[in-house]
Amino acid sequence: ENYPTPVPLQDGAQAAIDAIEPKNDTFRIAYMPPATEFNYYIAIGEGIKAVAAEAGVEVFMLAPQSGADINGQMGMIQDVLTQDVDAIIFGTHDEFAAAPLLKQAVDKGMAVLMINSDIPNFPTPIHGVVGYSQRNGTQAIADWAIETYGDQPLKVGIIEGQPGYHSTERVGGFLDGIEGNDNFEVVVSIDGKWNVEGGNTAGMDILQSNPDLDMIFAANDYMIIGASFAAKALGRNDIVLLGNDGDTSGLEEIAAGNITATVNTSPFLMGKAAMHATIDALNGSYPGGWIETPTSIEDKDGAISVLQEPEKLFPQPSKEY
Amino acid sequence: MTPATPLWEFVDITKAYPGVLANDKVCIRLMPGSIHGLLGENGCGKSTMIKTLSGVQQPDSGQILYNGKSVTISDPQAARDLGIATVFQEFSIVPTLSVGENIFLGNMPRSRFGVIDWARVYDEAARVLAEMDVDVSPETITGTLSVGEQQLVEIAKAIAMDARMIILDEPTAALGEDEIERLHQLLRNMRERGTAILYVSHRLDEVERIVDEVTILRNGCVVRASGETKINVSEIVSAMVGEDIGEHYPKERNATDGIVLEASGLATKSGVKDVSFSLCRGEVLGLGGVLGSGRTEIARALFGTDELIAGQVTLNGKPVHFRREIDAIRAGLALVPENRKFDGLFFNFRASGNVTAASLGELSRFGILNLKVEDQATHNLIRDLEISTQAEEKTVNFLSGGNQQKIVIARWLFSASDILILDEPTQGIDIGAKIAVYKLINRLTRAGKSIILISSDHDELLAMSDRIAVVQHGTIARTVDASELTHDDLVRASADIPHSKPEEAFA
Amino acid sequence: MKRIFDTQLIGPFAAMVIVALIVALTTERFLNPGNLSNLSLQVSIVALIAIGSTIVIFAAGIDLSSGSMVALLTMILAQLLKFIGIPLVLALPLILFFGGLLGLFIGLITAYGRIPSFITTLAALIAFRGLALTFNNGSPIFSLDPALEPIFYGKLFGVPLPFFYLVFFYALAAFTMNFTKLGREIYAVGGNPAAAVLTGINVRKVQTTTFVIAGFMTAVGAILMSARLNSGSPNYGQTLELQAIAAAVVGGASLAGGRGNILATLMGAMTIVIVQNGLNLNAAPSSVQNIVLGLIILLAVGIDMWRAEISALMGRIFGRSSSQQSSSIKKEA
Amino acid sequence: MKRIFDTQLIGPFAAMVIVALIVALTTERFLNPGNLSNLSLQVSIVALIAIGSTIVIFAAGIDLSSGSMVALLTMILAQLLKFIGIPLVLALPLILFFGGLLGLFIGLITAYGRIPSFITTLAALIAFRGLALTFNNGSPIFSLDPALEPIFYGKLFGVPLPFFYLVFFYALAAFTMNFTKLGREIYAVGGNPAAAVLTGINVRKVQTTTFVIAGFMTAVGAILMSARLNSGSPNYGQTLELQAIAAAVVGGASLAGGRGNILATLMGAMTIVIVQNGLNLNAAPSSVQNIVLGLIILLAVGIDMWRAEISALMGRIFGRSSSQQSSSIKKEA
Ligand SMILES: Nc1ncnc2c1ncn2[C@@H]1O[C@H](COP(=O)(O)OP(=O)(O)OP(=O)(O)O)[C@@H](O)[C@H]1O
Ligand SMILES: Nc1ncnc2c1ncn2[C@@H]1O[C@H](COP(=O)(O)OP(=O)(O)OP(=O)(O)O)[C@@H](O)[C@H]1O
Ligand SMILES: [Mg+2]
Ligand SMILES: [Mg+2]
Repeated sequence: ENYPTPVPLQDGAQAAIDAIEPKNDTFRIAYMPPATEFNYYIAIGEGIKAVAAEAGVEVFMLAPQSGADINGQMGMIQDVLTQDVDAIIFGTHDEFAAAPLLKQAVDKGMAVLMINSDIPNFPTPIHGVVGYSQRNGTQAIADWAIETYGDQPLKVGIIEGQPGYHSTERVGGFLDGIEGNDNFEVVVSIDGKWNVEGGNTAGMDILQSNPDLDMIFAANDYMIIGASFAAKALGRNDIVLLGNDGDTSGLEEIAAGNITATVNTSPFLMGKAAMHATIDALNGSYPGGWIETPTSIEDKDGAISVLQEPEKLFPQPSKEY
Repeated sequence: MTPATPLWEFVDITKAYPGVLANDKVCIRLMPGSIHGLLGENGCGKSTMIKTLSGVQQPDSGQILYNGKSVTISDPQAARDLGIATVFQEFSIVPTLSVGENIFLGNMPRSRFGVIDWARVYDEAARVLAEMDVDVSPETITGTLSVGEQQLVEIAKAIAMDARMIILDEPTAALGEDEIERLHQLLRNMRERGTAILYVSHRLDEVERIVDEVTILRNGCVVRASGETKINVSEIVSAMVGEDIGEHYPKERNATDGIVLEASGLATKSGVKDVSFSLCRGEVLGLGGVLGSGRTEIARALFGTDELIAGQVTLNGKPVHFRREIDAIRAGLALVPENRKFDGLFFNFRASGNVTAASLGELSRFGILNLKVEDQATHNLIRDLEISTQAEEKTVNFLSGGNQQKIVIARWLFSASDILILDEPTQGIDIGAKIAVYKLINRLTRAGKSIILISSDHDELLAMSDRIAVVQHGTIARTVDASELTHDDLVRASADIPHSKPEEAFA
Repeated sequence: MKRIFDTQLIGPFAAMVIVALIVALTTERFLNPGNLSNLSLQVSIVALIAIGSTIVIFAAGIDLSSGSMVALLTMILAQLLKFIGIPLVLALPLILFFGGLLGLFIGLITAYGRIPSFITTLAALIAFRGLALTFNNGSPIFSLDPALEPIFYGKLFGVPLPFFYLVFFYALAAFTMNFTKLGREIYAVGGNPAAAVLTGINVRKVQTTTFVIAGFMTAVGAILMSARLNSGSPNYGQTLELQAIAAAVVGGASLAGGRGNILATLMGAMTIVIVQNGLNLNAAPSSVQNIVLGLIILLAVGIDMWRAEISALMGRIFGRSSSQQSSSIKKEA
Repeated sequence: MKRIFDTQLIGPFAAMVIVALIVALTTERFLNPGNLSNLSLQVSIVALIAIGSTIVIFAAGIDLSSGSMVALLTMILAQLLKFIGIPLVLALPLILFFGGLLGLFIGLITAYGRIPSFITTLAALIAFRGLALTFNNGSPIFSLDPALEPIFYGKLFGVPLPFFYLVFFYALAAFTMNFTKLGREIYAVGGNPAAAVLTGINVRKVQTTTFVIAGFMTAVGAILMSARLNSGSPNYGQTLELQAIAAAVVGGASLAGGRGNILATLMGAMTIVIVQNGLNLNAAPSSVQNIVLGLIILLAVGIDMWRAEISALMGRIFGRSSSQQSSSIKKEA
């Protein structure tokens, strides 16, 4: 199979698959991530494109540059609505803003799938959701950390993303994971704005205000990469650095020993799964529901073995492993 | 109205700025139907007084009586309501708005619902302009007019108010002889109708012609109240300066026969046509003409600012071609522009930066400035030209107009220029400073330098020039010896301009 | 009427039409009625905010604060509706009032504190975003009120409501600028503040008023933003101030102040949005959109600046001397 | 020396010291040597870029493009190092050259196209970010070169290298502004461009030069940014242009041009960074940082503007008449 069996969405959140009416003989599909600034969504897009090329369907990506530009994304969805598009694969930082527009898309007979999400109850019925469980992923890395380092007291710093669903879920998953373990003490938690620069600044600041920190968890790989430079600058080579995503550069940093571990969520594979599901939906062979894509925790050895399969990665690793 | 009661009486008006007591217990009485001159050196407090009278600022102490009753003039609108119209020294037109709007700025005719009545704005503006015999459409954007025309719009603003008192602070600084005469006629007509007029000017010849009584200020105090001075240039001058200054135009003749600069057939896109003249070593060549005749443009053409489309400039027998100002400067030319505020001074610099601005190349080696030389040279020039020594320490915005003008000229002394073009060099500066400029001209010519003097002050032009070129419509109509020309000749040359109408228009 | 629809509109109007023609040639989807009605939605927020930005520019000021102010106001609106529970009909006027109030603060500090507006609004740009972050721990607030959405998405006679807001506010602004005392005072203050003082115009009051107008129009934009996204967020409106200024500038407003036509700003905003729409319809990446927008700004101002040269060139090309003089005013530097 | 360390530095220096004292009182971690050496890291990028922004301001221009230019240059550097495989020693001078070249473009369009620098650099702000996105599908490029990091993190005699860059470039800038023909011409152009033309100064060339300097210094900042994060990204440097302008303004540079001391900008940048550091050390949320930064900008400019009033007030309070006249320049409106 091309993707795991879908789990039904919550009551009232599932749009009818048989109401989908493709207009074009060659399917025209819009991929609309929240922003182009994240490699992660580009990697998903590459997975989507790979399947599209195999299946001979037309796909195009449309997204604002900044993830904060929700108004811009809504404008783009609106522009797409007036075009003869057969399906929309979207991801958004504001599901409530997108809901009225996506409702129109569903009403027009387009297939609508959400990517990189685990929301089983999107505010308006849509056809499918593809993604990993945000909470489970980071909870797993917390479990892994307890297993690996949990035998002595640890002071933990957290670098959150900008406030929102993704940040809440990922940080929440990590906190769930360490809850009840007396050795883990979260002493500081600040915003790293999802990017390297923000992660670097945040890392600098928390290491300065808490020189005795033992571990930093960041809600994505970019921020932990940024924080790793801060740790290096302050001569803290002993600190445990944990991320989330499985971004190629994150994996390479792990392989190089600069970062300890991450949650590998295989965005490229997620994109492939989403595209397969979308084509199936247009052909009426997809039952609808949430497709949970798998995650794994990768430390140095794991990262190297993932990097040894470059065909499942985007962007490509900078060297052969 | 009995002439004995003043329309306005200003009693013991005092106004201080940080560090300066600009007006110290100044008293002035303005009678209806009388033109009252307010005179004094630069910085003696004339404009300060006028701003107080116009409600722009409040006096620190003192009393204002209107028809014998005490009033406060809280803001310019209040002044307007009391029938005061003012033409300020600083340009107070808005260049981006139309002439009509400027004339009614602050009180545009409006319909019952507060909506601006544009038809009336333009009709009434046209009426006022016609009354003043100014040939400008009220719908023109004011910024596109010449400086002189803008000044006339400024005056039209005051006329349009039909005020009972009109204050004019150096209204003629940007005007030519022709316009000045028309303005004077207009003021005489207003005087006839019983308007009180307060008049400020550094052109004492015109003061003599029009003013009925004078009040003279020095250092913020009244030194001669109304009626204490005869309306006579020398009396006024000695009262202003506090001493007798002798000859007003201390002309030295230093002209030789050696031609240093020759222009033949110059033409530019800015309206200069077929301009030819020659300039001798040590000579002062005056350019006379009416406002807008193109004297400034001739200067710009010579200096490389405006591109020549025809003609040739020859310097010491060699043809030269100035593509930019720096070429002209290197060849020994200098331009003291007509508006020192906008084109001349760097208000962010002290004297030194202003003096050396045109010679930075000579002052530096490998791009590094020799600041010692700069300081020393500035110090010497300040001493030689008797510039206020404050200029060494403070930025030049704190200096009086005369000192500022001397600093602009000092710039070209420092650059050792051989040919100086002085465009209205005495505009807006007091008689003492004027004489200092004249002496400077003598010093320069004595040293073998040549001067092109542009001036709208005919007496000054006639007295200080060796020869005079009469400029009309961008070209030189004739060049004659200054002694062969009279004031009337110049006025007549001025009157020969197509759009100007006969003077009866004012009657 | 002649006053409002004057020659200053020809350039921006021509630009808009040319851009629309080009886009229409590249994709037939552009002239689709659905897409056209979309345009009025797309342009509405930035065009409404640009009214305020333009009026501030007319008075020779600049407003960099509107983007952050949108964020702050959407958060306040969200707070009012969701956590304080104030009904919508009351919350909306309150937001308009707050917008005017924030503008008033900025205006007072600028005009009476004699601080350049670039500085005050730069400070506000930074501080307002900080203030927006103090609400709800800096997290967006979602699903504010079902009655909010129709404000943006609603239609009247099949025409989207934002179209009517545009017509209403631009008509009001054009009337104010051309036929009221305030409008002329704004131009006078922008053209020569010293002269305005001497003629008895209360320059500081006029400057302050322009910022109050800008704050108010920003509040209108913030309400539409909240309605469109049914949420408030401290991240909304980033770079919106630059888009609004770009609209004014593409419409030909001179940053030196004193002149310009408010309706040209609408055309400037339309031009920008049509280009973005065209690029979206052709699925151009956001990189291209940025590059094109940058070039449009340059071109629009360039054409305005070089009008004299261009018309001279045209004259030479088409063999007739251009008799009309440039209306651009030489500014004293 | 007296020329460089003039009275204009007293205000910004006092501000910096006062702020540092306050921060030192709130947390003992501030005076920790590690933290102090960190400050030079924190301030370095923005302070180096601010040299260019300030010099542009001295010539009465404004540069809004530096933040986006940093993004573009880090992407070009990343491309050169990672995908084209040019060695570091060659790539770095190339980046400096590109920075100067971009500045040259902006300068030429501004000066010779007679377009206000606010507009050209606004267009560049937008377009450069778009250009940055055209590289590598708009994705960041990581792990450029191991030799890159020491450029930022390296130390000499235990002092971070960025400290030396600051000393070098500020010394050079102070020398240029105070002792060279170019420096004098920049002030002259900023003070009165019309007068500068008539004194034979090539105003357009000087204006262009200021943008070349700004582009070069931005490239220096971009190299440090890349070294700091060992990567290039189209998202780097957002709002950096505003921070650089804020540093200049807090240091007392007048946006009207013509005056200011370049060293004051360093103090302005330090003041801002000390405040941010102090807030970080006290774990203040970013909302507070924004609000405080906004207030600092306002206060710094306010104090500068109201110097006359404040000294008069002080005089009255301390019973002596303030004999010193205000040195603030009355600008013609
Ligand atoms: N706004 C101001 N602030 C501080 N000082 C001022 C101000 N305006 C004028 N002064 C000073 O007050 C004094 C009187 O100036 P004022 O402009 O009244 O002179 P004036 O007689 O009009 O001179 P002029 O003939 O040059 O026009 C001068 O010393 C001047 O420098
Ligand atoms: N900014 C401008 N735009 C258009 N025309 C102008 C402008 N300034 C001046 N002119 C025109 O150029 C001519 C010269 O104007 P100006 O008043 O400067 O005369 P001028 O040459 O200085 O005269 P003068 O002989 O008094 O020195 C006039 O015809 C005037 O209308
Ligand atoms: Mg005066
Ligand atoms: Mg002239």
